Amino acid sequence: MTTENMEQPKTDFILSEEQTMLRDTAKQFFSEQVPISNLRKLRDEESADGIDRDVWKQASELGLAGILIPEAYGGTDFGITGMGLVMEEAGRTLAATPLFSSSILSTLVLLEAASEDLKQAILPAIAAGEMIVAVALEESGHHNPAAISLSAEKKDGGLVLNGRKTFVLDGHIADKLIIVARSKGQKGDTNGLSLCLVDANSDGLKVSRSKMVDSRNSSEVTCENLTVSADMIIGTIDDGAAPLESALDQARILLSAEILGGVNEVFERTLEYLKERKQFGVPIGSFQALRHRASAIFSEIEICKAVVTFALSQSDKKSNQIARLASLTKARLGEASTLVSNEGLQMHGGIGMTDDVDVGLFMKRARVQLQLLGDPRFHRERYARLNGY
Amino acid sequence: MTTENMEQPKTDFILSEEQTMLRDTAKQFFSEQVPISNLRKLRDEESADGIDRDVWKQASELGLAGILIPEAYGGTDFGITGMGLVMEEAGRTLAATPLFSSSILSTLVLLEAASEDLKQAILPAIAAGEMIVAVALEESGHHNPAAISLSAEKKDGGLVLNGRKTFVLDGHIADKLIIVARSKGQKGDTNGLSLCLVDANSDGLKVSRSKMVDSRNSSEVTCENLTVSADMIIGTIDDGAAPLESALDQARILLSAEILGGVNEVFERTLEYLKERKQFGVPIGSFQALRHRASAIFSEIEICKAVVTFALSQSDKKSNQIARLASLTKARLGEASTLVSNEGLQMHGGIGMTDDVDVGLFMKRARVQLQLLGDPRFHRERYARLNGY
Amino acid sequence: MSNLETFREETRAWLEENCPASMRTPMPDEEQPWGGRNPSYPNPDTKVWMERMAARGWTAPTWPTEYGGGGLNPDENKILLQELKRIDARPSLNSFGIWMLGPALLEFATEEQKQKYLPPIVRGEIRWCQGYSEPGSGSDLAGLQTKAEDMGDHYLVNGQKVWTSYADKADWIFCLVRTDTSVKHEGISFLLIDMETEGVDPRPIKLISGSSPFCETFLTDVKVPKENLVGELNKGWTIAKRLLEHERAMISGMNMGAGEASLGGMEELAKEVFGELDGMIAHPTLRDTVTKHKMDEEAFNLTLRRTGELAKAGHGIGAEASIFKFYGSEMNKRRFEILLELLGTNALTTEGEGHDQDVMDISPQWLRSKGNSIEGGTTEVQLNIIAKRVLDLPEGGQA
Amino acid sequence: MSNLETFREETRAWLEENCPASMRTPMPDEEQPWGGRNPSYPNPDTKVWMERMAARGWTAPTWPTEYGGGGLNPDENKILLQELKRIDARPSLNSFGIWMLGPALLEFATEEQKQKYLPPIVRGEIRWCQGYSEPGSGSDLAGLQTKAEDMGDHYLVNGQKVWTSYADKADWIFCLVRTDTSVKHEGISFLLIDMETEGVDPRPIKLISGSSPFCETFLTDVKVPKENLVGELNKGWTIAKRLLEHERAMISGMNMGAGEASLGGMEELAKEVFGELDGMIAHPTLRDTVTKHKMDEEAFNLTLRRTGELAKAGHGIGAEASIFKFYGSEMNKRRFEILLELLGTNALTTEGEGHDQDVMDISPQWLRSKGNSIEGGTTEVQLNIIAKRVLDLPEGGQA
Repeated sequence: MTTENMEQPKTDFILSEEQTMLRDTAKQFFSEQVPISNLRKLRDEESADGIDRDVWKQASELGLAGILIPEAYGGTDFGITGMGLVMEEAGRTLAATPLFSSSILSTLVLLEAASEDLKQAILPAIAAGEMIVAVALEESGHHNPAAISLSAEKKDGGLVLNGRKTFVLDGHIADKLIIVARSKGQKGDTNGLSLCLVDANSDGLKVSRSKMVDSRNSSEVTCENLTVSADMIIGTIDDGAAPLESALDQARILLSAEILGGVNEVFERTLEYLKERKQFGVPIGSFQALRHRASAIFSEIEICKAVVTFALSQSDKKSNQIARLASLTKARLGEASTLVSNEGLQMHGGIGMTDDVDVGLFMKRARVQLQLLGDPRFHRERYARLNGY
Repeated sequence: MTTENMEQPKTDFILSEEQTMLRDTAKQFFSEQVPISNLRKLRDEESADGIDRDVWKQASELGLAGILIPEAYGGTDFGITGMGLVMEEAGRTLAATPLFSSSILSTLVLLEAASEDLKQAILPAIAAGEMIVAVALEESGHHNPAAISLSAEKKDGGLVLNGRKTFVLDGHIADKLIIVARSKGQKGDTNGLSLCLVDANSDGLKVSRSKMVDSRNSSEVTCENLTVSADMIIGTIDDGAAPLESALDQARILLSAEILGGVNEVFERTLEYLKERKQFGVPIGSFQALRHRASAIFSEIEICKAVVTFALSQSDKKSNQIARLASLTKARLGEASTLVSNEGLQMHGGIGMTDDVDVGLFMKRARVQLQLLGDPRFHRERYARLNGY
Repeated sequence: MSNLETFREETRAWLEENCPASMRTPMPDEEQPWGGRNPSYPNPDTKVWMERMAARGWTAPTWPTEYGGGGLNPDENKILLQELKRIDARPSLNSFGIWMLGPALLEFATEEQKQKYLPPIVRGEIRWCQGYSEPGSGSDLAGLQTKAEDMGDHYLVNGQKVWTSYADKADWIFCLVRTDTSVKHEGISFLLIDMETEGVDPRPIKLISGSSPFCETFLTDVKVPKENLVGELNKGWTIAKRLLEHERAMISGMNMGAGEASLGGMEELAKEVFGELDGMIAHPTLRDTVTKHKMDEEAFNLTLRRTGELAKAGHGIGAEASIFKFYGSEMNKRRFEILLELLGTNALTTEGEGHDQDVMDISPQWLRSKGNSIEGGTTEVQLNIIAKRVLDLPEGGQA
Repeated sequence: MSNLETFREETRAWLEENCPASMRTPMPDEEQPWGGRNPSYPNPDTKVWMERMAARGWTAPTWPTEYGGGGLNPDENKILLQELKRIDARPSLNSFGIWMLGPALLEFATEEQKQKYLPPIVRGEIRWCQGYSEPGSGSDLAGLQTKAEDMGDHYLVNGQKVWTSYADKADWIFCLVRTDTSVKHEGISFLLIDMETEGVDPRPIKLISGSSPFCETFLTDVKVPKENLVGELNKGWTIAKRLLEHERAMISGMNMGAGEASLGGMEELAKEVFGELDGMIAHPTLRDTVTKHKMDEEAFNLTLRRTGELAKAGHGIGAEASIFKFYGSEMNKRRFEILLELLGTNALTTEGEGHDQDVMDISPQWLRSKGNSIEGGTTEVQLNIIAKRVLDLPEGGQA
């Protein structure tokens, strides 16, 4: 893979040659090195890490961990669309890696707001896959950045954190955490947040692993008088909400690309099954009721492809519509993946209910993705608000 | 038809013999005397009344106009279930009569709250079909009794009305109107309403006919210093909300019975069409996609039958659940009739789009019924509130 | 005093005396009274209660006394059920033998077979499982391929059954087997097989929701005595259809309302998670979603009641079970989707410090609910049945 | 200066001079420029504008000049359209001849036919209508029964067409007729018929939404010269299929956004009816419904754009038109359902004192929208096409 900057596509929907190459590389990597059996193995062997460190090393060597990171910080700088293509392929094999937590969410926060010193200290290590950084954001079962209440008291130019976080993706294997804390105002205020970078082994920090239904990992994080020095604040104190929101929007779009990968995979597998499985002497895909449902699903997927592709390309173009598009995309893909995984399972019939068949794993992953960074209801409300109605 | 009191059914769902006879009588009357061609004629000839007075006379002679009215006031007293059976049959032929406006809505308001004198003065005339009474309730495009603001100032023990009403069913042919006015509190308050009985030719009252998409009639009503004497107040001043709401609930259930009649009729006609119409050499009802949709619709109709029948029988039993059940029923039937008329029309294909075929008339009627006395959204909210969540 | 009143008094007195106190408490899963050759009784009262009830034939109250049943008429049976409910008595015996096989034997078996099989069922001595589905059959149940060859004095059975609930714990299996390969429905027979016979190998199936009572059951050169055939040779489909209707009705009534019980109801849950506004769920669009579902539930329950009354009055429409199965399973799936939405990521956590076990128990139930519209005849099969039997729509379209 | 820049400058100058001022204003329905033998010009500028454009061949800008067209290449055509849009010019000619028949003639007709029929189309002298559907055919278009018998020197046509738009105003009709009854698709021919021929009788159809441009057209012993056959005998289905794809694409792009324009957009309407709360629609559940629809619209528009770009780059999937037709028409139906819900009984009023005409105009449009998923191939037909052509699902199932 080249480390040159990728040429921007001439249109909003068509990939450049280099993007196509990147996608092919990613497809080959995930299908060969991180097939679904990889996730099953991590699950069944109750892996302590919940990820395969060898796989992550290989991915990083391919440059995948640094796609969003500029060359100056050791990244491959293929942009949001490039990362979207990788995520789509990762979604097809349910690859459990720190790609989203570290190389997307944390990286975007750092890129949005970190000082030059911090960027130089952290980004090259992320790009090399040598450091895993996780973002500790949520405090309840529902995504809601404005509702953050983990308290950050000002002291000696830095902050002292007290409170609890939940659903911290890959928190238990993170070398560093970015903790989103409230240093001003109160729960419900959009502003008044600070972004704090802390070492995993800091005094006053407790990280406890959780397991999720998709066999991936998150953590509960507790801060008790956790001291953050001034130079470990990403951006300026109290002003973390804006860069956080910008990072979240790009992450929502990239997550949607991963969802699209899963949606495509489930639909393709279901289509195969409809052609192969016979009942009453004919393939079940010849029954009109199933044909019509499959056609409607396919139409929905075509719409999803357009939405994701456009949102990715607009992100690369730094469009001022990214927030709206992120909500459109995340809501749409959440609804589509619910539809496709439910229909995929029903069309598979009894065999789809067994753990041996992968369609159930996709359903579980889809449900976690649905909640992550806001479910469709959250994003419909946000889309309406951003549109002024 | 007998004028004896109808025996209550022993169960909540099974008709007594007398109820079955009443239904058969109604079925015969509407199918023979008021077929759909009757509505078409009223429409195409631009009837000034918008109803067929001969038909109404016959219906009244059969006792249909007085079904809710006790024998003491000249009615046939067959109860809510009896009236529900009649409405269901009326719904099947889209019969345009003052049955709902006068013999249901106005009658129920009078029964709930009127003085003995008023009852004796009005109910026998309604039961005989000699007087048409209409309720003037709505003030906007959406049903909302609490939002009533037509003002009623107290004067000499009576009221002086000023304001405007819309969507007054059969207002232009009514001999008397029951005007729901606000004598206390303000728009948005549930209480503080008064029910005023006024002559159609009162000074200060202006009634102007409107036409609706279902080819039935409503009116715009304006009151300008319209004086209502104390003895023309139904119930007591300021206390009209409770009897009104009770009357509305029973009316909502009876309207749902009419909707059910339309739903049944459209579905049966569609089923016939699916069996007759051939495409690609076979009846279109043999295509699985249509079969499945028809089966799902049928299941929904079975549910509607249970809901309507139960709500009717509970009304007769004066259950304290009527408000909840009215909202359940009106919401459910509104949703079902939307589904069935849309699917019925789509399954009829191009011919369903022509005015020659009746399915479009049912769709138009269903839409007016949907809005009348609250659409599904209104009733879902109300159901939740009544259930305490 | 009428006979029925006497019966009620006597029953009440007998139950008062004979139902152990611990059998009047909520039943943990592991104390389910399945009986069988190798029963498990973590609570010894379970055994006592079963044996006392069985002695009166009340584990199968309406079966004839000559086969060990209670011989109760419908009115008496109703009273027994009421009295059991009055004291919150646990079931005395869970049994596919009583629920499914027994009625079929009473209708289709020889006198000898009835004498042999029914009494041990009533006494909970033999635990049965059902061998209908096969990996290749699914919705097309009659396409089953498990073959029983006539070897003169016995049948030689080869094939594979799937979705055999508790096959790994059952003593016997009632099976549909193919005895004629030249025809479809008319080539199926109904066979009883002892699970201890050589060549019978049940293996538990892991579901997407976790471990399950379901098994795959492999049948390899299994020798089955010819007297184990129920009904006529090649007439097994008639028995199967009867059993399927029964199963459908049973499934549609199951699972309703489960899951949220421990959480206090969907509407309470919504208030807890999102707070209240004037006593109402503070999240207006989720409130609407919850309300739609509550309306669905109330309407569906009314439909069940209506159908019950109509059936009693002899006005069945013939495919009620399919409507209930279709609507009930789809509704139950929606219910868990809403519960998951209400609980967010908390319900998606399977292990985690500070997480409530009741909440974490929801996701396996959500996954399990996906099977509701597949097992016991898929939603698609139910819709086909309604179209054919009730709507009388023509078949054979291919577009 | 490049050729294209020159072209743009010249075009702009010519339009500036030749497009009458009244042709740059919004067009009332009655001033639609349909041309034809008996044209209607309530505004005489309509005729001037059409004739000036026709003289340059710009009523059919990309057709070859030898048939009266403009002979423009795609780049020039794009510039012309941009310049027309720049001055808000009205269309100079509405014509099924240009939109549908012309492209078919250019591909399938003889040189003589092209010379005869194309120039009058360009000049707006002959108005065409389409005779495809029949009362018995519907979704099964190839099942058409209108028969054209070979009488030696002419065809004798008997049958009935339906949904022939503007047949009562058209001069000629292009028709599918059956010329061989022994086969289905291979027995259809493409015939041109002068509407003034004896035996042609168009009758307008009244729709549920009111009067309509549609007609039933009865054809009784209509004599049609043999030279009016386009393409080979019995090969008309090939032409028909081409035209249908074209029609599907046209319909899916139509009607979008109509209806609410006069009311200021669904979201504004919702604010107006239910008020605002912090600048948002004050009714939270209806707001959610409106939002879902707005998301649908934005997502669908992005899909149209994507498909356009892919098509240009040669990556078509082959059934885009069916997806658009399916999704677009279902979405449009939902749109009107939401508008009706927002407006309540006001939109259901058709005549009434104090009622706003714009609001009363919604219900006919709502009713008309129900036809979107029927005309131009039903939603069911589109889903069949996607299943067959894109998903490659097998056919022939009968369960």
